[in-house]
Amino acid sequence: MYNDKNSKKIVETIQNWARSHSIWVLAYGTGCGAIEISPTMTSRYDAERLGFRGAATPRQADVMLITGYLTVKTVKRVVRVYEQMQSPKYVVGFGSCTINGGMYYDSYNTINLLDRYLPVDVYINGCMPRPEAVLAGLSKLQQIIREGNANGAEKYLENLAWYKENQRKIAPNWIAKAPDLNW
Amino acid sequence: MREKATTIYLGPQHPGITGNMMVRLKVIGDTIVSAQTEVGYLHRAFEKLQERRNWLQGFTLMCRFCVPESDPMENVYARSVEAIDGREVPERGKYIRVMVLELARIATQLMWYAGQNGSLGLYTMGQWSIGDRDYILDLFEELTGGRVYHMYQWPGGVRRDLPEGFTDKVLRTLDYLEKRLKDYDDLMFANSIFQKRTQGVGIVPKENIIEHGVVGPVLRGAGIRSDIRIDEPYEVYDKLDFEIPTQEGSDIWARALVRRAEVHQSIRIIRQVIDQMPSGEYFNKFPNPLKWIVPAGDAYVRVESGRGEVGFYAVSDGTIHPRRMHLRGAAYVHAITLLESILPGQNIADVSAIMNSLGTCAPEIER
Amino acid sequence: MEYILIKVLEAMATFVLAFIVGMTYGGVVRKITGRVHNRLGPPWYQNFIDAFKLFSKTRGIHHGAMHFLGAAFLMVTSVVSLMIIPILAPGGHAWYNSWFTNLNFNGDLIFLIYIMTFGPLGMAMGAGQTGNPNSSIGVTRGLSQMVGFEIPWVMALVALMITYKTTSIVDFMNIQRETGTWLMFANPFAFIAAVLAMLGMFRYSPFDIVGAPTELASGPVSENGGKFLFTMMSSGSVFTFAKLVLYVDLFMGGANNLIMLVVKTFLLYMIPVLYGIVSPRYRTEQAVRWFWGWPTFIGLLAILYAVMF
Amino acid sequence: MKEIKDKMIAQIKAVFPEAVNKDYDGNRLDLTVNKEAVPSVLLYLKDSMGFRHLSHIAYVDWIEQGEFELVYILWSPLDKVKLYVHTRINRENPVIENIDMIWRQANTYEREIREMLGIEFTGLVAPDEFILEDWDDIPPFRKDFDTLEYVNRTFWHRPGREDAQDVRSTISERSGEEIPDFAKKYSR
Amino acid sequence: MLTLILLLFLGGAIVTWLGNKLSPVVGDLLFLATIIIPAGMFFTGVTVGEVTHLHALGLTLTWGLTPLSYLFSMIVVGLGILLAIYAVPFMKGKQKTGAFYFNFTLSVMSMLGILVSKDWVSFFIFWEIMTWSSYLMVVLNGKDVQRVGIKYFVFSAIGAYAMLMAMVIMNSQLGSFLLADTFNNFQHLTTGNQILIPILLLVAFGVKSAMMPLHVWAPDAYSNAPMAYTGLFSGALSKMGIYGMVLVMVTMINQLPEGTLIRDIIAWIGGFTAAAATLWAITQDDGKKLLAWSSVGQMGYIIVGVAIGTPLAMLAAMFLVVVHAMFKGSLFMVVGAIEKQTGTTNFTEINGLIRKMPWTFISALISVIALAGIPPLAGFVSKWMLYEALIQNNNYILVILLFFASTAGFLYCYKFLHGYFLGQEEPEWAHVKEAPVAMVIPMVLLALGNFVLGTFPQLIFKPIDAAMQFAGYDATGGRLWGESVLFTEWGDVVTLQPILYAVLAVFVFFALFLWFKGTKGTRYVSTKDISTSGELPKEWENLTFKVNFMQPFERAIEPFLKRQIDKYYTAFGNGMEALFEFTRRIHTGNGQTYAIYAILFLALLLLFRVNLFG
Repeated sequence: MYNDKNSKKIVETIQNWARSHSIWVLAYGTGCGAIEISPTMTSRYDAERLGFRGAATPRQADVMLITGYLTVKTVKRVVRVYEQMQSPKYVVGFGSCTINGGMYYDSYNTINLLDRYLPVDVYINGCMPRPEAVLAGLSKLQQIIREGNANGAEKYLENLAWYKENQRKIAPNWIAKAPDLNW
Repeated sequence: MREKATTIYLGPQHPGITGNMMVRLKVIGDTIVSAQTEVGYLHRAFEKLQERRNWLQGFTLMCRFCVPESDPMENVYARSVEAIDGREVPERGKYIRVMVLELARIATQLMWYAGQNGSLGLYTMGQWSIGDRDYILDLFEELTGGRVYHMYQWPGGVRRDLPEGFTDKVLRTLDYLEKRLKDYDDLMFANSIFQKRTQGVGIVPKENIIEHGVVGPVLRGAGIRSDIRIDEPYEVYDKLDFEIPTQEGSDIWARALVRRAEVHQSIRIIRQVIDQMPSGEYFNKFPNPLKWIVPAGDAYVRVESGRGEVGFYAVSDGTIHPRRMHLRGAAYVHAITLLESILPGQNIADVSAIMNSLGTCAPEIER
Repeated sequence: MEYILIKVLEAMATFVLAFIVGMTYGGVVRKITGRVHNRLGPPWYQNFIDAFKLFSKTRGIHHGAMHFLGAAFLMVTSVVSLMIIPILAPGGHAWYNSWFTNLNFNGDLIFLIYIMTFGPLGMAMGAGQTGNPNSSIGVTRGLSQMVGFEIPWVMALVALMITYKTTSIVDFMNIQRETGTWLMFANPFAFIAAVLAMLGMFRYSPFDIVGAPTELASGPVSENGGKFLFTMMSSGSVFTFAKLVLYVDLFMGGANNLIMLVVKTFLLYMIPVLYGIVSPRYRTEQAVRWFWGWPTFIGLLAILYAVMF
Repeated sequence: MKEIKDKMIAQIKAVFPEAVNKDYDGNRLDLTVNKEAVPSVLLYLKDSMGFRHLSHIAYVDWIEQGEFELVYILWSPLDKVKLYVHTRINRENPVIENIDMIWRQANTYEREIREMLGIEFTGLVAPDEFILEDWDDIPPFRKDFDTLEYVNRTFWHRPGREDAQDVRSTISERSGEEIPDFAKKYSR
Repeated sequence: MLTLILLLFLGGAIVTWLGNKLSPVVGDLLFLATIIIPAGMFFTGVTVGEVTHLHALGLTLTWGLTPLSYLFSMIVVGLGILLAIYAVPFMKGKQKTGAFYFNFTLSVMSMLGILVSKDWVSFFIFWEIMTWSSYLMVVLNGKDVQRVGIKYFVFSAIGAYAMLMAMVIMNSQLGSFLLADTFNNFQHLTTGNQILIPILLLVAFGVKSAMMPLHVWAPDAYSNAPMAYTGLFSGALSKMGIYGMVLVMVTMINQLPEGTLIRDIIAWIGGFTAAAATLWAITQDDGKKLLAWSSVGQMGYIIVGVAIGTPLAMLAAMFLVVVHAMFKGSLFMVVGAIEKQTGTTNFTEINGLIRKMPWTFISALISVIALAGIPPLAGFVSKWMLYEALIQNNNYILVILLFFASTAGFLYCYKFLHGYFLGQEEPEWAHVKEAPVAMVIPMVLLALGNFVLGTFPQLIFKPIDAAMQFAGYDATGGRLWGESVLFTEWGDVVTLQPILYAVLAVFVFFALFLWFKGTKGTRYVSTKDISTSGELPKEWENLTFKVNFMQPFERAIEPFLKRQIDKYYTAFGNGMEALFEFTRRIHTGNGQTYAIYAILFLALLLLFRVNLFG
């Protein structure tokens, strides 16, 4: 019965529903967009009513919000933290900076394309995205999870070599020094 | 040889850190023996980018120096350009600027209310004050179109006039805030646990004040009456009547009281500004921005932000691009040498509270 | 054999009951906290979703055998103390009378005090093996705090034991039923001391020093996610319920049926929760000294009261 | 204000005759000194003239003249005078005395300047890296460092942006709106 | 038979010592034979109640085995055998193996001698042999030999004088050296002597059982002796003090009219010993020292039980005597194994051994849980009975003191486990292997013993009951305990078997659940891969939290810790050191000359005393 395709599908549907309604956000403000996370999570916009909640360490977290531009130094930490998170895990890119570099497109210290280094499930545009936009983006993420399409972690594993190569291009020493990394 | 002391990384991914930065703590027991601030996680090289952009493009970039408090950054940029260019600001523009600056100060202090109490585990306060801060952001939104980054004060004035009925809304918001501040006092300052956690903790020794260049609420919390708004009055602060609150003690508690009093003073200032607001032009027009040449020269202007002195050094070599832009934030000295010098001997439990009370703002340090 | 089977089924039913009630309480607490925060708050069943989400994490890590056993030890404490604590008061409706007796004639208060420390110690070891300094610091904080609140708590219990010459929980419930007086009125000092100790036991603010996020990034559970966190969460819910039932049994005469049980435990639970919402966190030594201050004094009064009257 | 500044200049000139001053309106006062004299000048200003607050150490790369400029901006809380102490350093051999024994906070500025311009501060005790990590190019705040070229070499641009087309026209065509010409309204 | 056994031990000791000079292997074998053969003879050949008379030096020495001493001798012999097996690999490659074997055997012999002595003279002689053999062990090697040695020497001497004085007074007043005579004729003494003699004897026994304030020697001596011996030292040797105390309590103090006050005082001293030693144990950074303080603390519990003296309390104390020998023996073996494998016992130097020494960890875990008194292990049984006894005896404040001590005990229990086994696994210790089998088996056996006794305490209750009946108590079986059941006269019950099954069932279920739920998705990662806030720790950085481990707690108890008795004693000891300058010279480090000195010294003392009191 367990191997029955239909029952498996039903279980997965329920699991995806639960995943979509319980999303623990990693406490990592990587850029300026983090300033709009606190209004989103607190009394005015109250993301907790949709099941969003803070998580202190990557082991407990489900989603990492890349809140804006990523400097090279932060990318290394972000990658490490992302790899320490436990699947299924999601990445949401905030603002133009994660999409194409935004106004920092010519800065020597910020990356331009987040999706070369991490699998991004949802992008939220704006500079910076307002709490309403954040909530809309997170709802989109919920929808994707419910549909079972938020498989960024799997994609990351499949294309690990490619991602690693891209990461190594900007952080040659760091990636080599890190201990055995997770999925 | 492995160290005896345990290394604890406070940040960058840590709920207790203010922004994206890191403090490397070496602890023995739960006492800190040494602390080292590491920054650079947010370095976007604004000043370098500015050298590739023209003078008007600057003010969209400059407000992003410090995320929680962007208006003082716009103000120093605008004023430094005005100082080099010899550009005048109409009286109404100055009043509007003061209003914006003081609203920003209130917003910052409300953010600080949340951070300070969040670091001590009183999350209710954070929920309330950030929710209330949003009313100020709504005002900003109506005035400037942006919630966080306003890009409102530019060389020669402000970008837009006050909308219809805006001052009434401001006054209503201030009335509401005054009512709420009483609740905050009950929840936070009257709380004996809050007092126990903050009194005598994170003391900035008076003899270290000069060598560390301490500014802002931290300085006033040590009993020194120093504020750029009276030391070097800019805009129209010399026409306004307000007090500079000071406290003795130099600990988190003293700084908290200073900030609390500052919110009240800001409300008082905004009321005066609205009373005295002259009519007329709110900005002086400037040339085609693509061909705008600022004469050669340099200027250093300062502004009192919610966290202390923010200075801005601008150099022009007489082209359409600035030669050099350089910002000095309050956190630049607070979060590095000062923090490193006062953390040893403190408890791990207090690090986050101390950082919040020093007004640490990571993006301002590395820019 | 059948007897044992029924016993096992009953134990499972108790566990499920405690799980559901504990989880719901968790959700309701989040809801209430949200309302105090001026916001809507999550739905009351949010904790179930969270638990199920954690349960259905597909990938995770562990740091060795103790990492597994830590969570299991925690569960042992929750379940065994739940088994020892009588859920429903004896002498209620005849139909209820035999429900949820489990092992409650096999242990007493002293046993309970000790088995309740088993889990934290096991959890501490699980936290220790992860090698995360935050976990170890959290553990030392938790153990210190335990020494703190254990004193008023034991004092309250000793006061009761002196008066009624028993250490058995069932006996206490019988005494309350026979005399018709709840022990919280019979020896109010003991009740106050026990409730003050309860503040520490439930680890709400100002005593949430173990997993203080801004200080230790969630402390001992730093390295736990997925199934580990699920087990800990369930164990925490069950344990919360068990402790509440223990208080109700000891001081509020137990409950004759499940509805009364839920009402009484919920009222009791609101004490630490509501106090926590408006309190910042103590430092460890402040917390320990707090417990050795007024609560201990009241505990002494309770013993004095018990000896004199 | 004018008298105070004149008195100050006289006092400084008496001790450091080689210092060049320049006067501005308001409370600004400029001083140019040799790089060798910087520590002694600053120490004197701090201890004897009340310039107790080091507000800023700014740095400028004058590549055309082959020099770096450091500007120490001091503030006298009593006299309310802002003093700029300029000094120039040769770009070929950028070495200067550090002053973090005078103001501890200068340590941070010097770390930044060392990293961003490559100026060596003799006697500076601080970790090697400050903001950048594993930086392998020339110090980025030098004028000869081309940040866009570095970006093109290291990162990617989103396809579609490399021709730097004016997206505003595309957008307006798509939505049928007019281009909001802010320059028309705000410029003379 | 008894004589034979004791002579075998004595002879064996000398033969082993000589044999070890010949070849280490011969020494090892002789040592094992010396311990195991007489021990086996003891188990098989000796019957309770057997009495032997020896005539020597004009004195009649009477030896015989009572049920009480049988209980204690079981501990001595059992622990002796296990530790002997453990000691052979432990001492391999170490200096002074011969002296170790000699003293070890002599200690076992002297302890058995004490237990079988039925007169004060042989009791004293064996007591002194025990003291000197253990003294030689303490100064065998180790760092701070002279200071530690002098401390132990001074306190042992105080105890010995006290005992000698009591003996002489008793002999002069009652005219008999026989234990039975002195106890039975206690009423014929004058009132002053009736108080003086128990006090003197309690001082003598209190020194050995490390009762506060006579405990000062214990932590240093325990941690300085070789670990293979410390198990015996703490587990059995200190119990000789308890043995004597039980004798005094049940015989002499029961006959005192105002004896209750002495009982209360001793109980309170025991309570304070437990609490204070626990607090000091928490502050230790060396595993040996921690266990040493913990031993002192556990002695406090036992003293409380003995002093209270109700059947339940006595039962608890006797049970704790047995169980303490087991878990503390095991724990000292664990420390010894770690010392053997890594060369250090300091928590601050070593961590993360759990995966390298799993069996050591398991025995440490079980023993520590027993030590903490957590059900379903054996420590709980004694704690439960002790608390019940105290509450029923109206010692409310004392019970809270003990509760405090036992809860605070969790702190050092965790510190012990965390210090050695948990935390980061550093590459420096990658080479560490599990201890040799001969070391692992004894400690695992002892640890498992705790497990068994935790649920089936009647195995030990039966001999304890016999011993207590000998000491004048009513039978407790069926009244205070049954098959896996503990109950009290109040009607409080703990049934151990269902609890054990419940614990095991839940534990196994959830352990298996965690193991098998998503096994494929769960991967082992090293302790380097932890969430360090996204940072990459430097190689030299230490990520284990270990120095000043319990500082939060220490801060809370700072006001109480400030006045350490130890400090006063140190000041006192510094004064004493000048006085004992000549004793220092005797410290040639050579055991033989030292033993001769000691025996001569004692003989002189004995003669002197006897003459003085006539």
